[in-house]
Amino acid sequence: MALTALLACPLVGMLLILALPKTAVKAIRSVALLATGAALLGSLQLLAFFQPGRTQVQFQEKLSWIPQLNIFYTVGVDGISLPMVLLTALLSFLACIASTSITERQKEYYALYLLLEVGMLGTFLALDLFLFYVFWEVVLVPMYLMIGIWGGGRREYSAFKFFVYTLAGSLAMLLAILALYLRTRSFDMVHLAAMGHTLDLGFQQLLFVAFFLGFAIKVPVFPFHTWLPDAHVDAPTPGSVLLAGVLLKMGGYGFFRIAYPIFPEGAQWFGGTMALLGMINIVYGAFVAMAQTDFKRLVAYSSVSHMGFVLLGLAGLTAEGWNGAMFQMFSHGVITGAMFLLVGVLYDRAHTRNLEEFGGLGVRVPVYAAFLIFFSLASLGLPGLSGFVAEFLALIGAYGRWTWQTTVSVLGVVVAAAYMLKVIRQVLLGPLNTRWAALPDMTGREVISLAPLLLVVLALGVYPLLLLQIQDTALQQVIAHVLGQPWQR
Amino acid sequence: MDHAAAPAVTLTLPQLGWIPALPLLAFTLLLFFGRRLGRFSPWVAVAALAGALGITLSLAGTVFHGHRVAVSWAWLSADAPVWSIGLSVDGLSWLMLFVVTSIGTMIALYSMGYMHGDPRLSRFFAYLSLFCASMLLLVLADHFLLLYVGWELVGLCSYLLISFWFEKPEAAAAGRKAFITTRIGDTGLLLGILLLFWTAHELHFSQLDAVRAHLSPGLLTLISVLIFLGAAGKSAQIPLHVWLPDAMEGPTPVSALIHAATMVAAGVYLVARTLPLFTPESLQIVLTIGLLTHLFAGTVALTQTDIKRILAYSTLSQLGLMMVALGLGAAPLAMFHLGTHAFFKALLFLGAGSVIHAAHAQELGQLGGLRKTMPWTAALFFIAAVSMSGLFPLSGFWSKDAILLAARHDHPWLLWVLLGGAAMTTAYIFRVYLRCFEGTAKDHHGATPHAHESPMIMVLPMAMLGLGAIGAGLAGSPWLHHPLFRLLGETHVHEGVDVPILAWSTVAAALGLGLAWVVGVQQRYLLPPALRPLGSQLYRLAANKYYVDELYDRFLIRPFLDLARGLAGFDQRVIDGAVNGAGRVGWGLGELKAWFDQAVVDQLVNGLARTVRGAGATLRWIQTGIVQQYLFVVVMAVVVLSALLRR
Amino acid sequence: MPVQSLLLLSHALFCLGIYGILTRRHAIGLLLSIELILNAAALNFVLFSRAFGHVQAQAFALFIIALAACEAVVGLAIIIRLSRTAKTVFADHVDLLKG
Amino acid sequence: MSIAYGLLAVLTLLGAVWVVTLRNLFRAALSLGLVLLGVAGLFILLEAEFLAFVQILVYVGAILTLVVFAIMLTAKLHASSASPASRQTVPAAAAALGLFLVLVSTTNALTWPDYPAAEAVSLAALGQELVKTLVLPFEVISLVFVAAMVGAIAIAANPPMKPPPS
Repeated sequence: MALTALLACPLVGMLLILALPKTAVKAIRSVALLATGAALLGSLQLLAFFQPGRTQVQFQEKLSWIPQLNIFYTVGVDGISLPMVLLTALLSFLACIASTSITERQKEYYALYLLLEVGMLGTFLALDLFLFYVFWEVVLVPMYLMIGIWGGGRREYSAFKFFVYTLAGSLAMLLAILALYLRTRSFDMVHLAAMGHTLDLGFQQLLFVAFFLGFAIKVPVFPFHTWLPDAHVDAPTPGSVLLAGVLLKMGGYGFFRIAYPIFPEGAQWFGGTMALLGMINIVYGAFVAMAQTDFKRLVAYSSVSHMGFVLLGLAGLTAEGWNGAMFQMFSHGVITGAMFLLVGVLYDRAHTRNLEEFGGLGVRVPVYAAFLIFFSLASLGLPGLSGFVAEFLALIGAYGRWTWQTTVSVLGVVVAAAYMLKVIRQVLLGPLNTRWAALPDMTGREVISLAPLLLVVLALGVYPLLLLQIQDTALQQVIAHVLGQPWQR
Repeated sequence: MDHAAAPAVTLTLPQLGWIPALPLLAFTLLLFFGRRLGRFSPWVAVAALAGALGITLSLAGTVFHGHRVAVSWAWLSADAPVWSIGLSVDGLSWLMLFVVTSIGTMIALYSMGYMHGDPRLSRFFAYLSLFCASMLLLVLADHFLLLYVGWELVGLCSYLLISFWFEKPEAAAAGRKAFITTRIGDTGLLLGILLLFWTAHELHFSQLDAVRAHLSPGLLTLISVLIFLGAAGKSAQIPLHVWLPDAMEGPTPVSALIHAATMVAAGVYLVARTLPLFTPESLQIVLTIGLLTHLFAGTVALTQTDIKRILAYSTLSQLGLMMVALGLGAAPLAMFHLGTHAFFKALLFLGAGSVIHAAHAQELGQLGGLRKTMPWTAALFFIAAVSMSGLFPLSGFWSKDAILLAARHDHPWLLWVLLGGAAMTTAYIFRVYLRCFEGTAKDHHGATPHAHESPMIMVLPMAMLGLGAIGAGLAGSPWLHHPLFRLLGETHVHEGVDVPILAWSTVAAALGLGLAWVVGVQQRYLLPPALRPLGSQLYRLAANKYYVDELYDRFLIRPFLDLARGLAGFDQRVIDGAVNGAGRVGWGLGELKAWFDQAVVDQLVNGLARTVRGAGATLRWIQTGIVQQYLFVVVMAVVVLSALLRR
Repeated sequence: MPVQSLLLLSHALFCLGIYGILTRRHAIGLLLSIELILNAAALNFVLFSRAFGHVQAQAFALFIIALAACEAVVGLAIIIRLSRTAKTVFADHVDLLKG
Repeated sequence: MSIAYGLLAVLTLLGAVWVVTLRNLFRAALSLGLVLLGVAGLFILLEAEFLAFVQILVYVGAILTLVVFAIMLTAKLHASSASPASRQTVPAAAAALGLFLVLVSTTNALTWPDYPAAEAVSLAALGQELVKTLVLPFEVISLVFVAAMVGAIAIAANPPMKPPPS
């Protein structure tokens, strides 16, 4: 029942908030904090009882839901989903702390926020394709409303774009799920994976591409990425954090959990395209980020670039590559989440995100400067911080199979340094722009919402086995399966 | 080639971790409690570095007996041995350890005086400690990956320290330039690591001999050239040298420690460390690049007027010389020169820093006659200059002459080229010395009259380095039977002083000295009038650093930025507008303008609507907001689907 | 064959309801059409209950009637609210979803 | 018997057509009453008398009355502007017809047991079923009912809630 309880935390919180009067903002906020905090504790509890060496799914629960269609409420975690669950719970909690910048319609906001967390957690916990799809779609609506109601700029446009884009993707996925069901009469992911090799190649290719569309839009993969900068720029800070930190990972997770295990031959057939797209993502995203002047847009494009490493690592089909891709999902979630929080901190004070208007803030706000430098360095892949481990593993894993794509991707690392240092220089260095002479430094609350992320990035960079040993067994098993060895669950 | 022979014993010693851990601890302390520590914060850094020096010295006995000290742990994978990393000390890394910790301690002491009164004092020492920790990690690494970690971290510290006075836009720009330029080289190293992993499945330095045995020469050449690219970036070899002169924007102690003695020498260390992977072809490349840099930087140094820049180009030139030694396959010679160079070049920088500290000027035109007011500095600078010129029997002589010997042995023509380089070296360094310390004090800009000798806390470390600049070379001299080369595992050494080489290099130095006096100080024309226009053209070329920066700006940086901007525009217009094509036709021109930016998605939906509705309908039709029309689509879909799926 | 013909009738009711939903512009007209659809469903349930002797089918017909009542109540409340705030009762005047 | 079926069917169909086509909403509502009565009649013929009574009570008695009230309450709004013509009649008709054809062709292909095959369902059995097997749905429906009532009152209450900030 551990997982259901985990899902129930935010759900109960949401119901409580709905029951509260909307003027009781403080109570609403504490309930939200308590609910996300409880979910975080719950996920840490999972981590404590998780046995890394086992190949089986752990904490599994299976209840019949719609027996006529063979649909079950199946949840469980293994080494692939546990890091994502941890990431979701952590970021949800911290972004909830950072939600004080929301000053209107708090009741609706926090209720939707908790619903969003339910959806995200559910997506990572579900082991039944139908349930997965339901949670996948549950995520969509609160995020749409968050951008549309609490966003800024062209928020309606961005929210609509986000919605239509992702909906189009999930439509392809839904059709694929139905086709898969009609062929196999099952929604059980584990069962489907076990019979993956028995599906004929043409069918696998078709469905892999359909799932790819669904996941690629979420990741997002070039050329489906244009919703991302708009959505990020116009979303409120906590929305951006979750969007970049968790929602993008749902796409990547889908590859690990569904597309690769169920369509092994299709995945291998598509590998070249994956590697190529990963390369394009890395280099193209980095170049486009380089040219941005809006801080948030820059970070958004850097996400495009960094998620390319996930694709590249996946395409490599080696233990290193997959570990790197998975590690990148976690590490990028933490780093980019922190970057968006930092952008939010600055925006709350300066009410602009135009990099060219800043300058010399390093003197004025030393604590902020320290955090910004730290996370920028993490983002550009400095060794000793988690981003490096992920990128290195992904590159080394993909190099053997996709040599020239990987070689070109290494370029992205240089460009990443260029644009991140550009941010540091334009915001912190140089002579102080007198316009910001009275800018206050970070408050305690903001430090609290960022410090845990800093610790995580540092710990994973110094001792990556913390995360690697959780995910390694499961990943190795999936790779072995994709490459042809029988499924062992 | 003659790499360190396999050590007799490998001892496991967890205390090894303390060498980088001590400065790291100091960094953490200073970062969090720096403000509270205030004036005492330098002592934390000094104590940590001295502690690291102490541990290093305590290892000396073991290492000189040919043993290896190591400790290792699993890092990227719990079970795959290739991913277990560790620290290890053999002769090569012990030498580097000694250089880094001893010079680091001296420079930290010196900085206490130099940085006195700076509002970010503790931050400076924090960065300095982090640098030392990273550098020591780099040196101690027994695995390519760990070396890469240290490699990038020293780059970061270099960035932080160059742009330490970040209010100056030049400092901020220089830091960024240094980081990005070296990172371009680092990608080479990274690719080399990737290639090595995939071909040999081995990344430990101790296994490189075995790797060499089972890889094809072509592959080895490729890997080693890639690794050399990384080394060239860090050691500022042509064509990646542009960052080092700009890096002089940082505080002078930083220039001394990072950009003269230790970090820039890391490239030399890396090549020496991975020498088993280098084939004759790739050594030829190393030799060529090193020689080019040696001569190129030497000529530029002759024409500059900023003392720190001259020293920077001199560093480039000397690093080129070390690369030449490596290109000859003589890693111990390169490391020997690295060691002596670290002492005299650090001393030169500290001397220059002392001058800047006292006179607040660093242009040759504004300096002069400082010997009277700053006797100690002048004397120490002189020692270092002599040592660098390679005059018998100071440190520089032994290391440079060893290289000359090796050059004569392999390629006789190289000897003459290097002698020419040595003459240049003497010429530019004495040009600095003579114009700074001799002659008369300048008045305009009121530069020097109120200059004064630096405080003891600065002079003392300089004096210690001066001892090194005089005597460090003895470690590799035949008088003491080459203890250094034995440490590095080199057994075939030249016995006794080679008199012809001694004579020739003295002649070269004398020639350089004369040149410095006649042209550098007296500013007389030596060339016959017919050749003068050509001469001044060449001079202008060198004074403008051969326009390399301008070329890079024109042909690399601007195209790069244009590409970035172009791709961003492409993203906005083409990708974001790609799906628009179909829908755009149906729109009036006014609407087109209004929707230009937000075109993609709407028009995508538009295209869909058009196919449903036929040509006459507009895009808006599907987004009318009228539920009934949405519903209509749903019903149609149900009808069509159920008709299709009917069994 | 009463089963077959009554099925035809309920199909016809259902499709007429659909037609009404698609064409009616008055919100109350929409509600009326929905009632048609619900009745078609209820008719089917009762028919099958009779044909197979199944108890639960009738129970569900009962539920449908109950839900129809709920739906009508809420729907009408919304319409009245709408007529006050938006000053319209025509479904196509309410196009806040318009993009 | 089949005559009764036929009459009721024609009555129901006619009413249904009126419901969706009549311009005048009030008449359309009355036609709905016709349909409801016709369906109630069919229920009786199908030996589901209880349901027929419920149908008449709830539908005709309550819902229809409510609808008529609503029409009258909003009357001045649609009286002022001429009742607009239906929209997209042709595509809608095509869609509805298509759906009808699909449904018919699907059910035509099925075979049915002889009618009436089983005993009619007794009211007692229905009651038993409601409080035993279906007790949970039954209670849920009740809850929904209450919620709908509360909601309806909240929505329609005076003074109106503040409009959302735009």
